[in-house]
Amino acid sequence: MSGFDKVVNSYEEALAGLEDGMTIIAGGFGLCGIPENLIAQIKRLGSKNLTVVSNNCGVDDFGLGILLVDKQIKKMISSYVGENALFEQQLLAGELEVELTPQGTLAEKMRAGGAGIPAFYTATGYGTPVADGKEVREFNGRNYILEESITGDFAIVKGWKADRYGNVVYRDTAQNFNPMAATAGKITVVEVEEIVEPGELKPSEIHTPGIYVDRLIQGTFEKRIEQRTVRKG
Amino acid sequence: MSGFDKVVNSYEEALAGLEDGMTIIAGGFGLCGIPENLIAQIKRLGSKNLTVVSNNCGVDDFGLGILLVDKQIKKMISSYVGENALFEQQLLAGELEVELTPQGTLAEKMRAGGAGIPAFYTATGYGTPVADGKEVREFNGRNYILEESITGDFAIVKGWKADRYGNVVYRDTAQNFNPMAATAGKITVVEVEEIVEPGELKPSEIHTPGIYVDRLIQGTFEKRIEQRTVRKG
Amino acid sequence: MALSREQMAMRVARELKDGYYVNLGIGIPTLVANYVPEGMEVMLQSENGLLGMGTFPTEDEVDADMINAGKQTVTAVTGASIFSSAESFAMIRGGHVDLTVLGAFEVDQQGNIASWMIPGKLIKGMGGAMDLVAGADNIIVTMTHASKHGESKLLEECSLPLTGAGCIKKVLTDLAYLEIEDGAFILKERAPGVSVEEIVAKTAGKLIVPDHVPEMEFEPVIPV
Amino acid sequence: MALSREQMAMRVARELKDGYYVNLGIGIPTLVANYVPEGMEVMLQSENGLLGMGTFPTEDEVDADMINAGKQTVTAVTGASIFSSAESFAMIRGGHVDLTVLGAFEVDQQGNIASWMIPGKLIKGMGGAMDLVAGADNIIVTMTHASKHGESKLLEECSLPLTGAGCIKKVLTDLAYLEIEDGAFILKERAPGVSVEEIVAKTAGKLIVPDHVPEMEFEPVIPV
Repeated sequence: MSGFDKVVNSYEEALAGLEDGMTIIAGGFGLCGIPENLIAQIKRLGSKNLTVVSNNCGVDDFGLGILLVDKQIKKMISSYVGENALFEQQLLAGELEVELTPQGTLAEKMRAGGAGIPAFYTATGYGTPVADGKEVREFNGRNYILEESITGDFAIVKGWKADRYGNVVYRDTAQNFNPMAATAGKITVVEVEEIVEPGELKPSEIHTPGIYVDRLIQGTFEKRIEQRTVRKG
Repeated sequence: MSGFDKVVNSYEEALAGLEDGMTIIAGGFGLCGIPENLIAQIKRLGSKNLTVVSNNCGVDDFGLGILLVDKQIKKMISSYVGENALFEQQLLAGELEVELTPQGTLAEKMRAGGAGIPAFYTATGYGTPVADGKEVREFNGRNYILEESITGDFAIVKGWKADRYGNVVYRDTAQNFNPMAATAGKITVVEVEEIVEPGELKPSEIHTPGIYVDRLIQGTFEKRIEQRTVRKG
Repeated sequence: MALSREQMAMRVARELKDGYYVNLGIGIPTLVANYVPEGMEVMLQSENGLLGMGTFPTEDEVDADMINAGKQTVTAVTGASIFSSAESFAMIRGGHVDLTVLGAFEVDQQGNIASWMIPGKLIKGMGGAMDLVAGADNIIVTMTHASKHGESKLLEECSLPLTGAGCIKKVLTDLAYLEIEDGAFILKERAPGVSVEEIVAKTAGKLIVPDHVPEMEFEPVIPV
Repeated sequence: MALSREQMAMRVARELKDGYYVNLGIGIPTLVANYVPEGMEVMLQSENGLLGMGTFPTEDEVDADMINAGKQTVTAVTGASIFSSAESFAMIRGGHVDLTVLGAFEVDQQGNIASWMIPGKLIKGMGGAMDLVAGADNIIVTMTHASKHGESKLLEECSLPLTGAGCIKKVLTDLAYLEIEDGAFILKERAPGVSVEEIVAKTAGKLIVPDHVPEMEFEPVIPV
């Protein structure tokens, strides 16, 4: 196969090189579109002192939440603690460092990290605790704060389909933070539901071009639902 | 039809409100993916003192180049003068103000303009004439310059297909600057080859969501080729 | 009498216009979707990357990959688009959303809003709220006028950590609809049966009371 | 003897590795695509938004919507992706492209490059060149060693407006392959039959000449 074949055959291989103290950028929003098998592999590896950049931290027993149990995470960069009791508990107990970051700023920090933009100005958070210690600057009569970009040693991403070259498409709102995470890792690992041959995905419909992807693996997913809400049919 | 129907039926209507002295952001790269009928309409309108933001300025007799003939353009913000003789001539004669901007910086300035980011740092242009008068700042031991975003009174965009709600897809490399231009206009006008009904485009495959689009029109296109290059079949 | 949650949603719905792209926060704002007037269409933006949020799914339609910003399973309407979080907040931050409705703990006469943190008590995180209040021009805050203990939530100066500074111009409480201008709340409408005196008593911030304060109406504003 | 354009392309091709994403500028760099060794695959990035640029089309395949950064009609290879200019330069600026090959007017011993403007004479615009040299870590500049009038293009300090500062580490000319380190050109290889003396004579910038300067090789480096 060609030098562009990104497929690896085991989760060990997918996360080879992951070490204590590294920064991991994770796609997903709540439990939707999370790289659940890669997270499970981090738990198996038992890596410690991790910094994890992700909008949420899963729930107590699923998603990134499972890394809290053995205190593998030293620091979270997230927008929402939400309904994760262990997260809130470790946070209040001072066992977990948390950098709360507005959701849009977090998404843009990841994108900027992948795009070689070290910092940008945003009105988001101006005049709030988020602005503490950050430069304030006026443009066209409005105040903005300077936010720096984020990159990680690893990015872990959940896609729907990918070809062997690492061209990825996401399914519905499981897209969320995944495309930006994919750009921001020194090593970007993508797990998908289906791997197809190059040429099967239309070039203009690819969400994440293979250039961002270092390793690709096909997994099976539980896809747990956090708030199952239905109407009568 | 619904309040989201963006379709207008004439090019007069498409550019209603365009006035002398306005800033127009245009999609397209070379002659590929340019809003050729909207440009022709600007020529018909005879608007003067325009600032035009576009990677190129067409050729002498096609694309934005046709607006140079009657000196409708006061200022161009572009990355490439290239093979447009009239452009180069008016520039050297001081009749046309030109702000030469690196291609990637130009794309990012448009994106930032549409995304509410007033400015960002980039290494592109550091130490070059592009950096003149711009702030230099060091991040992680490297020097970057501050670039401000661009927005326009109008954005003119060429798509392939769009639904009546203004959800647009682009065809192949005719995408180029169009998606960013679409976000950066106070009034964004899109012309496409085909208008379809809402629901015909898959939600995850839409390049430009309708929220950015104010007016939509179906046109017919010459699609002139600048450098027809072939191999023997 | 104080408005019910449904009445609050109905009153907010009167601010909708045909063709509006709207972001509705969790709680009362979500209910606004139930009161879109007939003959009017609005498109709901969910900040996790969905423009054109539909109803909740039927049992058969439930799909783990289709959720809203509250992590609830949802559907998409015909003509919806789905995109990344970066694109979603480009829309929000770039001011492309026509109306944002969200809840708050406190609002003050400078247009400051606090909605995400009660020190020592509650750390939820700000989610997308800071982006929403910074990016939108047209924001309506919905909340009760006073706490259960009778403490006003319309203050001279917010006591809690801010979500945004100087960005709120419209507040709908269970007692009144108010606008914020030049460092003061302006009483525009009162809930039916609620006296101006009660509103004055329950507003800690500077309040301007016009000579005539009409009672609130709830009928849908039908587009012509 | 000075290298032909084809030989220059062949020498650059020796720097390719299997699985490389490569951006080739106009002119000699474009020719590199013709010398990708057998058994090796590289993917060409065209900065107008195409990753996986293929050959020129046949007459039948010509499509106005498929062009490269030189505005020539092209095709896409199997497994290509197509995207916006913002995405394309996110790749470039973010350092995701493995190798960039481009031409220049001048390079100096500090790694500065001038390639886009000759004041009073030629204003082409920088196109994507400034982004490419700022974003890439691995850049090869290809140009003739000296002008037609015999003036060196490897200078102590560029005389023309810069495209990028301190970003060039590798230069291939028709006479030599050089690397730039600590403010000097290091002569690594010479064109077959070209003497060290000639290179020294035609290099205006500081040049370090090792004891042994091997002749250039052109055979493809086949991946093992």
